[in-house]
Amino acid sequence: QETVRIATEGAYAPWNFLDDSGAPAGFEIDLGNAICEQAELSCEFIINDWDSIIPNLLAGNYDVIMAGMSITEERLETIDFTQNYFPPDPSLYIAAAGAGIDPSALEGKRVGVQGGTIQAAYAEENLGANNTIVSFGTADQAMADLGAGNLDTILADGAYLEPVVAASGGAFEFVGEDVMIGSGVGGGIRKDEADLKGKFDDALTALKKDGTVDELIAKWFEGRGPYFAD
Amino acid sequence: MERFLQEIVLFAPAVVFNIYFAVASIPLGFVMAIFLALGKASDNPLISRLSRGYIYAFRGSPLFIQFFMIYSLTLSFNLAVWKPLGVSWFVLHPLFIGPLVLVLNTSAYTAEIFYGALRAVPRGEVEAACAYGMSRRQQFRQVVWPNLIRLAWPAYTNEVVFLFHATAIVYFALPVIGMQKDVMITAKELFERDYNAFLHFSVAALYFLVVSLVIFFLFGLIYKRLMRHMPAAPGMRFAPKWMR
Amino acid sequence: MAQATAVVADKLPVVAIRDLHKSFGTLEVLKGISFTANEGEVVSLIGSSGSGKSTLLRCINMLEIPDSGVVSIDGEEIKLRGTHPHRQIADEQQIRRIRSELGMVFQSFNLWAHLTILENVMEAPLIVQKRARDEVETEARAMLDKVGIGAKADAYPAQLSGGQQQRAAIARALCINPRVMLFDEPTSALDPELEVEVLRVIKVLADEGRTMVLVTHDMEFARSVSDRVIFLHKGAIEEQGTPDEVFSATKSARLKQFLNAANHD
Amino acid sequence: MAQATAVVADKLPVVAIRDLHKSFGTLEVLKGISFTANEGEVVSLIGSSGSGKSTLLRCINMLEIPDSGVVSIDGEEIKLRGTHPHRQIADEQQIRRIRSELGMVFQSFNLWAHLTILENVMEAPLIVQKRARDEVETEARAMLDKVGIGAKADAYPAQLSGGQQQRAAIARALCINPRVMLFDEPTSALDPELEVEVLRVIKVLADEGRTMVLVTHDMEFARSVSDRVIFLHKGAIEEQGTPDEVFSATKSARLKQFLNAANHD
Amino acid sequence: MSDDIAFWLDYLTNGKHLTWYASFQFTIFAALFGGTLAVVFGLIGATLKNSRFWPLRLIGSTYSSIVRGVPDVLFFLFFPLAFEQAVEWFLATQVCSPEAIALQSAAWPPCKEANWFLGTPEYLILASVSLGIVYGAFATNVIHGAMRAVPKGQLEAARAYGMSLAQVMWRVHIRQMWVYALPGLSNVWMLIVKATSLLSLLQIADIVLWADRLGAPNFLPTVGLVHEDWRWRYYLVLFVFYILVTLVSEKAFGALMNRAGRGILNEAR
Ligand SMILES: Nc1ncnc2c1ncn2[C@@H]1O[C@H](COP(=O)(O)OP(=O)(O)OP(=O)(O)O)[C@@H](O)[C@H]1O
Ligand SMILES: Nc1ncnc2c1ncn2[C@@H]1O[C@H](COP(=O)(O)OP(=O)(O)OP(=O)(O)O)[C@@H](O)[C@H]1O
Ligand SMILES: [Mg+2]
Ligand SMILES: [Mg+2]
Repeated sequence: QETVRIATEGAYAPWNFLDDSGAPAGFEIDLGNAICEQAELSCEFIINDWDSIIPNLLAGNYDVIMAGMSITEERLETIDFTQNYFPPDPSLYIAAAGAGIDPSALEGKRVGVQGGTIQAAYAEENLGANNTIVSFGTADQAMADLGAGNLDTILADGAYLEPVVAASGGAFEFVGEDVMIGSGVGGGIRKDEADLKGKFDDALTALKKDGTVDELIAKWFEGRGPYFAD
Repeated sequence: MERFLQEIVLFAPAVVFNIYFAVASIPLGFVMAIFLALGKASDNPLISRLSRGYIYAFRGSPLFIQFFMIYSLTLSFNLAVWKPLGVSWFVLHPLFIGPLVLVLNTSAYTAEIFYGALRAVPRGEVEAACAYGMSRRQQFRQVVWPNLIRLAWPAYTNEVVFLFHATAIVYFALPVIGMQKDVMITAKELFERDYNAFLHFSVAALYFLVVSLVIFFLFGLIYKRLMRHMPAAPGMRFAPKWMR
Repeated sequence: MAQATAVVADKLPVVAIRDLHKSFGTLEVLKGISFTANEGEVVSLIGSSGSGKSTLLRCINMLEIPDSGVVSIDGEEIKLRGTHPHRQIADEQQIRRIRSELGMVFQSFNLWAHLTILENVMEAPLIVQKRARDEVETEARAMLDKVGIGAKADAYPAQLSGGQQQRAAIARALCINPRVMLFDEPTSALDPELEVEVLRVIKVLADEGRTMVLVTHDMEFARSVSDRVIFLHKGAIEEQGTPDEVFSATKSARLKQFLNAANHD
Repeated sequence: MAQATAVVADKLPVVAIRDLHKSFGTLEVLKGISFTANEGEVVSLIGSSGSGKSTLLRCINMLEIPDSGVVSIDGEEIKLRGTHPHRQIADEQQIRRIRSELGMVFQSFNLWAHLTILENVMEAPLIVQKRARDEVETEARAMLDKVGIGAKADAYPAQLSGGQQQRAAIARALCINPRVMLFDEPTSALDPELEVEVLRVIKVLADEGRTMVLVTHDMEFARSVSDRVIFLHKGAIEEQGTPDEVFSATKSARLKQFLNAANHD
Repeated sequence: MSDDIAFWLDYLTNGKHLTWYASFQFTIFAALFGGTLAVVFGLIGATLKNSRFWPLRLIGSTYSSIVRGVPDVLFFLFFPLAFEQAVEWFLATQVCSPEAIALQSAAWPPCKEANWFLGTPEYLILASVSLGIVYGAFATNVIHGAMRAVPKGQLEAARAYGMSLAQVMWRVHIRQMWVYALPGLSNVWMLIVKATSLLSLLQIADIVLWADRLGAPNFLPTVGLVHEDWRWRYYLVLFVFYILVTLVSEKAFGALMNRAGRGILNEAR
């Protein structure tokens, strides 16, 4: 049985995180295991920092990235993606409750993003001129700074932020409009690995069909889905 | 070759950040080090213990950890202290907290250098000053300090170069604001784009080397001046004794 | 000893030491030393290596704090406080004033390496005595001429030979116009010719009537220059008197042995 | 000089030096020195500081390579090749053999700091001469007893006083049973009593008839121990002869002045 | 009260924390292996620098000055990547067919077959090697300096007694050299220990990475204990850990120094 190494960040709950036993867990870990079962591969998860996750894929230190990575034109230039396993999802702004932040008229604010994400690129382009864009290594670090009041707002994946806001007991709230960027989340694969991409795509198609993907989405993202049921 | 030249131009704005970090922390670190060194050598056990402990802690732990720790520690005071004072944006800015941590760090290393030099000041010369009735202050100003700075200068030069090298990890530990990127982050991002390690890293290395050489040259000039009373000034040695 | 003091009773005791004790750790180096040096008198300390001569000299200007005992300069007692081992100088003002009355010439010269010879000589008058620069400079140059190294005024100590450095150190001590000169082995480790030069300078000073206490290994010299010679043995005064008494009418067996060795073969 | 050699023509020249020149950079330190030391003879080199005495001594066993000139030990010329400033030892084997015939005692002793006194003395016989350990140890201990520091055999050099170190250095040199002993200022910087001890040891060696070349500042000693005295001045031999000739019937004005200084006042 | 203790005990021994504790092994391995290599490289470098043959001397001094002229982080990141690429390039010349190269669309490696998988163990070894190379340059200087610190008289005495050059070298020079080199080597060791904090930059899940993950604020009960930003507490533990290592190392070197310095020490001071 072929061994496939899957890289994940491990700091982006509920997509992927390190659970109390220190092992990777989360939606993508469950999904990855399901894919591998379906495609009869043996899988192994590797933790890698977000900002070097693509270079290390290229360097061949693992074969697939499943790290809540949105499919974008820019990334498609360097790597391939499987079909998405999470539909296009709006990015959202959050801020401390009652801070009165209005994202449609942001000026002179400190906007936190995770470096190297689609939100970072978006913020740099659309907000960079009038605001300070602060990029962090992980989304959790950005949240820490927001919690400590060092940021006015954070722009990140809705699917990442929703549980946080829900769990924060009113400390954080969503502000402003949703921002649509990206074409859903998929698994990143090197371009020369057409074989592997095929296997993953086939497995995903099957898993979408039998409802596994929706099931997992429902399990990890409360109240989301179903997306892939006919 | 052309690639190489383009690359050099590309890095030029980045190196300004490294130079800024070094320049912002050297003077304060120097002054603080003098007090710490004197503190360590002090007869007062409390002052001596405190200085000793400080020097030990900051020399005994990695700068990388110091950055992380001090940043998150400062962050945890944000709501309670910095925010109400209205200095939050400033205190947590990498361009402030970077030099702050570097000062804390380099002052410990430099203090150890100065302390070593202090103990190496010829006892006889100090005794002579004492025997001629100089006060403590006069002794320090007229005899101890001129000796100390000369003894410490080569090692201090090394420390400055290594402080400059230490600026390379500032942005590995602190958030990056906008386009404010130093040489290392620039090299790393470029590398992550085209995977050409040899080109990007060697340009970064070249910048560090060149600035290091400039520092050696400038400090060497000062050293020559300091040592003009010696018939044959001993050459500057790149002595690794106190390096980070 | 009381006798010796009586002989010169018409002169004032400039340096007076009473029952001085000093230990380093468990090693008792000075075991109760008393002596006086009167105005214009030259007192030589002799004795074998380790007998405590340098330590005694350094106690006079409190570079070493004695464990017990009293040092008086010009009738004024140097104030100390606390008890051994925490004894320390009580009055910073006083000791600085007294020290500037005592010109010390160190065995290893201890010239300030970062200053020129002239600056070395001018340093204490300017910084400690706060005299006017012009006046000090004139005097310093005169002093350098006197010891025969006027031409070297602008050289740094490292550029001078041993004998020249020694003479610069003497000039430095002289320039504060001290009541007393303290010399620690002013001629050791010099070659015979340099030795002669330095000795000549010291003799001139002696003839001028300056009070001096000096430590020396050179018996010939001690004999010819001193008014009084003190032989130290294991931290105590074994014998003292005029040079003739000490060298020709030696009483102590230990001193006899020492002098024999000094005139070896 | 030819005369001096003729006087002792019945003895073999053990050390023969011909027209030795040596410069450091632009400073010419030795300007054509020739002399011989015959079997059993004690030759003293005297002269003021910087006259080149130490350099001459160091040229004998090629610690300094002379610019030109010949050194022969026991009739065998030490082979050098190349010309100044690239002159170097031609035959490593030969020089090592010859060096183990020359026992050098350095001015600053240069005992090996990482070895005990006994190990210091045994090192060269064991390593260079490759003699048996038992035999060497017996001899080394005997040698240490002879110079009076048998009790210090297991101490490290840093634990010894200056005089004791000096004697250990002599024991070390003696233990290779050299044809010639070379001493550089064996008594400088020692106090008079220690000096006497060391001089006593050297005299014993002289009486045993060992060939010796020694540098000294001590005229008394040179006079009493030497068969021949050589006065060096600015890198050249100014005068030489028996001690009586040199000290009592001094010819050179320069030497007279030097001796005057040495017997100062 | 006892509930509290039980709770914290439980928290501090959960799998995540145990993994953190276990990750200290990477740090210790990198320090020990890197340190050993540094001494080896240092001895080689010093020998080159002392060589009579100038090209070797040049290599020795170039190595020690270039490597020291560049920040350790830079070299630390560069070396493993460069080494990997070099190996892959070499493999490529052996195994890649021209078609495969033409097919390759990614920037690197030249072809799929030439790819070299690197996991944590390989990175750990490469990281140690780069520590060895970087600090070997420092050790080179220390050892070279120590060789020169041995008093000339000690060597002259050995020569004067007829020892051969090799005997002088081994019997006197090297033996005394250690005493002068030890303080410097102790410094280099401390530098290496501190440099091990950089392992996470090479994607090794080391103590720093775990401290960051453990300390990061957590909002979701599914992920584990919900807590705010605790990072500085975790970093404080590392801060103290490194200080303790330094303390122990200093003691150890002190003891070593006392042994090596018997006899020489008083003079060396
Ligand atoms: N700072 C010190 N700490 C410990 N012991 C000391 C110190 N200074 C001097 N001694 C010891 O005190 C003794 C007397 O020393 P001192 O220098 O007074 O001797 P000395 O008579 O001047 O001898 P010398 O003629 O060799 O200069 C010696 O045994 C010396 O080792
Ligand atoms: N390695 C060297 N490099 C340059 N100059 C040297 C060196 N060794 C000696 N000299 C110079 O050579 C001259 C003679 O030195 P040497 O040591 O032979 O004198 P000396 O007669 O032994 O004097 P002393 O009695 O002071 O020991 C001195 O002027 C000295 O400065
Ligand atoms: Mg003394
Ligand atoms: Mg000499």
